[in-house]
Amino acid sequence: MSTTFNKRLLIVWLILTSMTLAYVWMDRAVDQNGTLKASTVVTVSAIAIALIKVRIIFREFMEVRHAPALLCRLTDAWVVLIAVCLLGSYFVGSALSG
Amino acid sequence: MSLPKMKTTEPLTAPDPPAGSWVSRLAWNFRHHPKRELWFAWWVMVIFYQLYGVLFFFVTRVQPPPSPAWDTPTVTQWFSDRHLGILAGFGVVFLITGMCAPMNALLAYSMRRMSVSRLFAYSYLIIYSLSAIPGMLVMAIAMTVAALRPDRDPELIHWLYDFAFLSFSGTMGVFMIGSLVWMVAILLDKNCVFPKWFGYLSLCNALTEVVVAPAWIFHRGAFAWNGAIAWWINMVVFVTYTGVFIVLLRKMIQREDFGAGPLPDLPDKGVADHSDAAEAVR
Amino acid sequence: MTNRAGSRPQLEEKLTKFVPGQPDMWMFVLFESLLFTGYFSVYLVSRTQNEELYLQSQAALDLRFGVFNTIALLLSSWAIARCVQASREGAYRSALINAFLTVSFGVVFLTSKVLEWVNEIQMGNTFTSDEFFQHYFFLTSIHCIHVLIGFIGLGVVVYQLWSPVRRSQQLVETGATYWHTVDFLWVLIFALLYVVR
Amino acid sequence: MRRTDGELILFWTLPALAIIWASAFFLFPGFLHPMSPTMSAEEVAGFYRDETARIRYSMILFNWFGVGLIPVVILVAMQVRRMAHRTPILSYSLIACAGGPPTLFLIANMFWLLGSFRPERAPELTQLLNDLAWLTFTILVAYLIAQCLLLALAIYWDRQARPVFKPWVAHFNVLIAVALAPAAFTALASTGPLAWDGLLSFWVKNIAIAAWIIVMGIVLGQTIRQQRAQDRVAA
Repeated sequence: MSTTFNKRLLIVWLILTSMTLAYVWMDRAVDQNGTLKASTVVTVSAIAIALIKVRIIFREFMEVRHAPALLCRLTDAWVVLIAVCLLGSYFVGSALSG
Repeated sequence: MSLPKMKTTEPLTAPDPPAGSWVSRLAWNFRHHPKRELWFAWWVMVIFYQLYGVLFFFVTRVQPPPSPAWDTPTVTQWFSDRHLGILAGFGVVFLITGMCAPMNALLAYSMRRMSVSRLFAYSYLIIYSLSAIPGMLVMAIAMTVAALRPDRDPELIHWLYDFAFLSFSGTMGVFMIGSLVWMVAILLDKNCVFPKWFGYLSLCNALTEVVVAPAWIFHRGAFAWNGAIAWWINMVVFVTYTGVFIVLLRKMIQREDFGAGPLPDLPDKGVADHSDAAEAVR
Repeated sequence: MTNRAGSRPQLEEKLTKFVPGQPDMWMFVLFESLLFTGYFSVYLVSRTQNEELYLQSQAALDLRFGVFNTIALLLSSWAIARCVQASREGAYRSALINAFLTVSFGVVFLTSKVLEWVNEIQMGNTFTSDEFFQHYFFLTSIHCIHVLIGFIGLGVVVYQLWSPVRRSQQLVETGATYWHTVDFLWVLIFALLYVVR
Repeated sequence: MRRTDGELILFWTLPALAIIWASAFFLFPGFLHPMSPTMSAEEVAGFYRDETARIRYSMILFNWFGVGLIPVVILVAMQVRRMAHRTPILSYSLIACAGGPPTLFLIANMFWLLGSFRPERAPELTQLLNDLAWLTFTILVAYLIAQCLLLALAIYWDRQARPVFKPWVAHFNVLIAVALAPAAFTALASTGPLAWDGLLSFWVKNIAIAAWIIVMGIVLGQTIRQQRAQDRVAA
């Protein structure tokens, strides 16, 4: 029992780490000669990847998987809420600055 | 408005409350209600926070705070716009400051009712009694002196303006340590006076006092004394925290049995809660 | 503190749904993440108002520090998750080792964080330099305070696991939940400070 | 039985304190006649230049003994503890009030001393320090009002055969609270009774404080004596 569980945790950790490493590639994807460039694609995908990681941490590490449905839904709602706030402030802010 | 809430608690020893008019019931509650001291302190707290909001936001109009980046003429203009409001409003503030005392006494009492050392109640009482001076009175004094003489050297008025807002926003330690004392008491308590989540909420409140510290450094932006982070978000947390503890203290008074053991649950709660309490006792 | 989860029979625990740790801690997790969402939103809005400045200053950050820190915290999160499972199965020795591993990875994170700060300050980027670094130092240091509080939480976990007379599974899970919160907040901070363009 | 000798010693500091306070009060040149808020910056600066010595020595005296009233208020709080209440809330409230007036008074005291430290500084600055001192001194009623009202409430709620304080003490405290209240609004007027040199904000307020100290001193003395007598009988 315990080994299967721990293997699952290891896989989760590997997924989270590889998602972190994806940032390394993404980081310089739009930059030109070391000058950083603004990019909506990078911003949105960075936030999206971070939120997917957060949800994985919720489900697996924090054991929401085994929790009552209420907590599952609440944490999912929270991820959506954070997504709405972050993307909303990014897009509204961009629209405001023209 | 006060009576339905007062009536819901069951008298422990006193004669039955009269069924008469509003006034006679209030008089009965004042004379005989077994929890009159607790309800008195609770109502003082509620009224104090109401007045506090009204005085700071509507009468004196010094909150939400103006910008620390203003130049001297704008500041003097700001004061002359609010001349009478500041003088009268802070007069009322001076009159009602003492309402903090029963409020802090009630908060200290909540710690006394817990299964923790008296240390917590007394520490909290002293810390929060102290906090009213840098957190409120110094601001009121500085504002009043600034509004007192519109013909004073504008530079001095500007200094008083900084003094007022920085003492108000930048007084952090008393509230932070006070919240942490309360938090530790709640987390250690076995009498279930407050739910544990309120202890964690106290930690959130304590952390907002960390967040306000940059107000001493910045003149503009999110971290200035009127900034989105140092003021607006903190204010939301503070209002939530205050609202929550007012409700929880009310529940505590309703559940109070003047014993030393765990506070009983409210009688009208469901079976599930009773089994929960039984489990907690076990 | 009640010992509910600890006294529950093992079998039942596997079958029924349960909230890990004190439900009260989950209130904290949700409230605190909401608070941080507020900080992040302010950061993102100010960022869009002055994009060039933020991009320029962001170039002074070293992504390697960020990645290393994230992986260190993910490792510590992994270790505390293993600790919770081990302690649930009664393998307290293994649980303790994993708790100490968590603390060590936390210390690694903290050390690397301080080194990064020193590095930035030596390059002349301080709290008062510009708006980007205001947010950078603010978010990283308020997170750091959470890490430090987390050490107190981990101390409680170790204290619980240490002696057979304590071992409240609920408190171990509560501490773990807090530590994971520190972890996922950092995941967000990392993405927002280092990667966002 | 708890020893009450210490309480008696603390109680007898009160007359000594009253004498020191009265002499400091008369020594300070700004109290008789009280300085008017209408004085110009030059007049205020001139006052601090001419009267430097008396301001300094009287305020040093106040600085030494300003907190002397705290033990007396705590004595009152201890008596409240003996009352027939279910909770210690009211004695906690009195303890919470005890530190307030001396702290505010010390702040005012420091502004006066600062003003006299360099009387040759710009008159505008001396006037500012003087304003801060007078305002803080006048509004220290903030805590005293609450203290009197809370004590009155505690006495009204002390329902037992032999109450700790007699009911008239409660009425007296309410009266003092009413007398102190107008001083909170002193900033609204620079002349007339509300001004900080006026009838209400200066004379009524300070006489009320003096009356409170004298009357409560006598009442406390009697109560402590009765308590000791009871304890002796009980022992």
